[in-house]
Amino acid sequence: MVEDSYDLTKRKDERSGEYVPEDIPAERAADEVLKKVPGAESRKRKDGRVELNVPSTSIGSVMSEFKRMGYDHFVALTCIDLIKEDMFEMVYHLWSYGARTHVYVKTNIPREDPSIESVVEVFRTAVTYEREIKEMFGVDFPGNQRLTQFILEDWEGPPPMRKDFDSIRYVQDKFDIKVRNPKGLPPKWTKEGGK
Amino acid sequence: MMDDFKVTEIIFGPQHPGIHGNFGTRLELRGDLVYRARMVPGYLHRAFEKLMEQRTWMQNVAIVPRICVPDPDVNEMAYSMAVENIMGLEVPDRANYIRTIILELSRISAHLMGLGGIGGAIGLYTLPMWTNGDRDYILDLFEELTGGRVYHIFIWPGGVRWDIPDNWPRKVNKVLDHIEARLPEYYSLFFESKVTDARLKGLARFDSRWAVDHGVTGPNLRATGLEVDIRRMEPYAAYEDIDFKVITRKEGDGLARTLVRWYEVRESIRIIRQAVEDMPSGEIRAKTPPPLAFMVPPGDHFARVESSKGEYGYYVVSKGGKFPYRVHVRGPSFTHGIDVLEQILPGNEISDVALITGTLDVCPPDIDR
Amino acid sequence: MSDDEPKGGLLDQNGIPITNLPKRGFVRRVADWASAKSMWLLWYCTGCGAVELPPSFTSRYDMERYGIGPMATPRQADIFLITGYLSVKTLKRVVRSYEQMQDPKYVLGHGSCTIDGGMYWDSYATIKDVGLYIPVDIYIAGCMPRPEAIFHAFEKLQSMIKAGEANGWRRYKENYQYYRKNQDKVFKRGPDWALEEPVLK
Amino acid sequence: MAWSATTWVMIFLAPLLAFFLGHLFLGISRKYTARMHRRVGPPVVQQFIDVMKLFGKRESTTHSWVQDMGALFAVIGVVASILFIPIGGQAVLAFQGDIIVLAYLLVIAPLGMALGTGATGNPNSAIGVSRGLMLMMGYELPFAMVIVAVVLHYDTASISEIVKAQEGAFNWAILALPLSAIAADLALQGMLGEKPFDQPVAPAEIASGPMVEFGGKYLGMLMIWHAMSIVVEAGLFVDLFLGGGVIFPGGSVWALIGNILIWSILALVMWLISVSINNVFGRFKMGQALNFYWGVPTLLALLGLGYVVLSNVGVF
Repeated sequence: MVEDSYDLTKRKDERSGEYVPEDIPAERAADEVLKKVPGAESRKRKDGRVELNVPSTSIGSVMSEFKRMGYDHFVALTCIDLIKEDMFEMVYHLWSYGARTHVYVKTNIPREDPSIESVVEVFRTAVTYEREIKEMFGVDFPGNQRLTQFILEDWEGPPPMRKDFDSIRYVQDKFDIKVRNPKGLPPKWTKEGGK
Repeated sequence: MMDDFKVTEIIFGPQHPGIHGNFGTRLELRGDLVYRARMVPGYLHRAFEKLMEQRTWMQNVAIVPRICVPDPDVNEMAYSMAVENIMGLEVPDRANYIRTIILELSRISAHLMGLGGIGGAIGLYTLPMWTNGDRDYILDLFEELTGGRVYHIFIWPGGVRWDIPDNWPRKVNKVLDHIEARLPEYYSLFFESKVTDARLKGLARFDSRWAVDHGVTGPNLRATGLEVDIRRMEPYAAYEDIDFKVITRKEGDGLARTLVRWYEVRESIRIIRQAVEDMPSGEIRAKTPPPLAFMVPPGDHFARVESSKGEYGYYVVSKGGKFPYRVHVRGPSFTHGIDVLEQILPGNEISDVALITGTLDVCPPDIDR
Repeated sequence: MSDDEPKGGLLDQNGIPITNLPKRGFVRRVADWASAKSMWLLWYCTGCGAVELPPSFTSRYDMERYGIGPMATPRQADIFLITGYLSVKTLKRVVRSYEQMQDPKYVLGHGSCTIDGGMYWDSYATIKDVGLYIPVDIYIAGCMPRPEAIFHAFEKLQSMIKAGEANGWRRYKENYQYYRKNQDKVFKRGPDWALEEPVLK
Repeated sequence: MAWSATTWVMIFLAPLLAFFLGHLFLGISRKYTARMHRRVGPPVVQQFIDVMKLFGKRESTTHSWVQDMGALFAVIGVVASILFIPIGGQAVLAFQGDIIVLAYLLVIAPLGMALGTGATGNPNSAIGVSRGLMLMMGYELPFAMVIVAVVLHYDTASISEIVKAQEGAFNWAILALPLSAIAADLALQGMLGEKPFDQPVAPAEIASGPMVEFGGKYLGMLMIWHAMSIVVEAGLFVDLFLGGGVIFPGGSVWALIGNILIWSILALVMWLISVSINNVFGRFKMGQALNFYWGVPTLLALLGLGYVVLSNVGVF
């Protein structure tokens, strides 16, 4: 990964102009995206928000569509390890300051050498989220220049946030501390978290 | 001109008086100017999200406030809101009012500490002495209500753990009067001095377009002129029926961010007074299953709270059962502390690095969790 | 118990012998009295307990009454406050700062996380017992000890220094191999760490 | 030339007095600052205990003998300059031109210390040293003009004679040369290294600048240097503008002790004024500090100098 350098002169002047959020409600935005993206379906959730399931290949176009319609606050990117379905579920959270609504964009990627196209070109905010998920889950994001080491240092083990990484066994052999109440949390439960 | 200076690399490391908390920066300097900055987080990483998957729903209430130290109640609130939404719990009104009071008290204490930090960064040690000294009275209020000075473990899914003692509102008003009387002194000490203008005016200025693109939220975004506040956009607790003003400034530089925080302390005092005054009576907890058998049906929800640093979000995923399946904490400093700082620091002097981090109010545990 | 286990005598909780200084002359006694009355903290907020330090420095509790104040760099500092848990990454910087400090130096462990990992007993990123890596003179109980507890620890440390019992720095130098073995198990030392083997002067 | 008895006494008394007064002033100012912070603050003798502790340290790491020299230079420089300061009207060495020598000696200590910090190789101390020298350029300009103005006004280049010339109730130099006095006080703020001009040792920016690598005995020496330089610089201002504290005429021992007492009190007042400014102001950036110093203080010093020249020529 080549580190992108920051040119001092460019940064000063290229941003100007007032920020005016348009207000397109979530349902209409979701319908417009459905028209453009084949294989996507949307669902109205219990808490009144819209949720989209899109194929992982079309994530870039979905993001730029939403940004065009005023959803330009990239809230967060979450990666959920569905170990039973052998999949990673990537959830992109978007928020529109105009429409004041939250949208979940969900997509699934396989668990073996997971990789999904980076959305840094559309949302600059995603660069740090992708960097953390690369380190914690091992998901690769081609197109993101900043996937360098983030939180862990000298870490040889597998990506620690995966469900199959048992932190209690790791603690016992690395810090040679006998876990004082092993019966407290039977390993069967800690391996997959809640069933 | 910039290239003929010798490039010195300084590790503005975790052990540095200018750094608030445990957070490192690799700076490449040309003379006194920062040419390139690389943030080195990770010193406070305790893997909360992994630990939360190994603890029951109620055990998490105890570990959750340990994430962000200056503003702990925000975590409890966001976690509880997410769980309540998945379970479909209806929080009674009185609990909502108590929650609002706690959140605003926590905001005042975090802002007072933040202002003190900015004063310390430019060498005005009188300001942190005053602000932290007055902040302690708020910690006394928390200690009397919840038993703990910093970590309260008081807001939990369904409401709050017990009712407020009778003379507590009177004490709250007494402390608020004291702080309200002290605020003009902070103003005259800090904001009316020429040195502060010289140091803060035009420091690390960005406009609202750039801020939204880089995920800036909270007081830092409001300082650029955009009137956005989660308490107004997506009201929670009792903010619907409390009238308050969303503070914004136009300039978007260090001085504007600090002023927004100073005015927000005054605004929070108004909010708390209204909440204490028309506090309804009634239940303080919704009907929830007993803590040991606390089962949450499958579902997921992203709950967000306006913390003193910005938008604080909890994305909780439950597959049913006694443990949460996945909890993702979206701390406000996750964007302020890494990408925003790395873009803003180049071009400033080394004497401004600690000050810019202070005006953005970066809280390192939000990044590492 | 391999050969580089600590030598005999009174042991602390990790089996490190607590050795008292040999007979102290008048000058050393006065120096200990002075270092008890003017203790300088290293300005390094290593963990979550550091949020109780601002109230201790500032107007309400005012640590400076005891002559205690924060100093900027390890060279100038005497006391190292391990405020709360230590992640592995922080431990590497803590050990490096500790070795840069001048003797006599004292370490205070804040909170239950320094004793046995506390609330993060099952976290892969935090160490479970500071005493294995650097010698700790006083542990303060509490999941973030309050300022009163911190001041009680300072008074206890002052009396220990005056009595000549606070010699964690001496234990570090005498049992350096023991500490070094534990440290190398947890983190790798960088090539530019100049200090090979601290010598007890 | 044979030295009189008082000179022999003053040779030993002046440095000890400076050492004692310097740490006493620091103790008082720490208590004074604490009161402004609304807190109790350390005991007044805290500064003595700090120095005792630093010299009681078992280990004092040094990177090279140049660092030792730096610390030694600092202390030697300040002890040398105390010999030229009339304390209570009585200076150890007094000759024509000693004010010029003193202006030199005041620069030796910071330069020596800069030499020492350069040897430590810590980038923070390198930046601190360059800031210290830049700041010195800032305040030396108005201060030099003030010295020239005072010398021209009393047309003598010896501080002792300047002090003698100010005897009597109402002819302190501060009344005769008010503009130069104000410029000198602004320069004093930079010489003492008090905010808004303490960029060289800014902890939040460069981790206490030059003192980064100084520990144990070496830090003790630097603290002695800092304490004694306060007495030297405040004392110099008292001698130049406040009549050198000479209230009781006559050469008796009691008069000397009385004058020394007055001189110390006046120096303490000057120090507390600069500490008061220190407590309510932040810290300028380096560029802003120089812009300030080459602005108002230099203008005031120029006006003071102009007034003196014109009054000599006879216009006033």
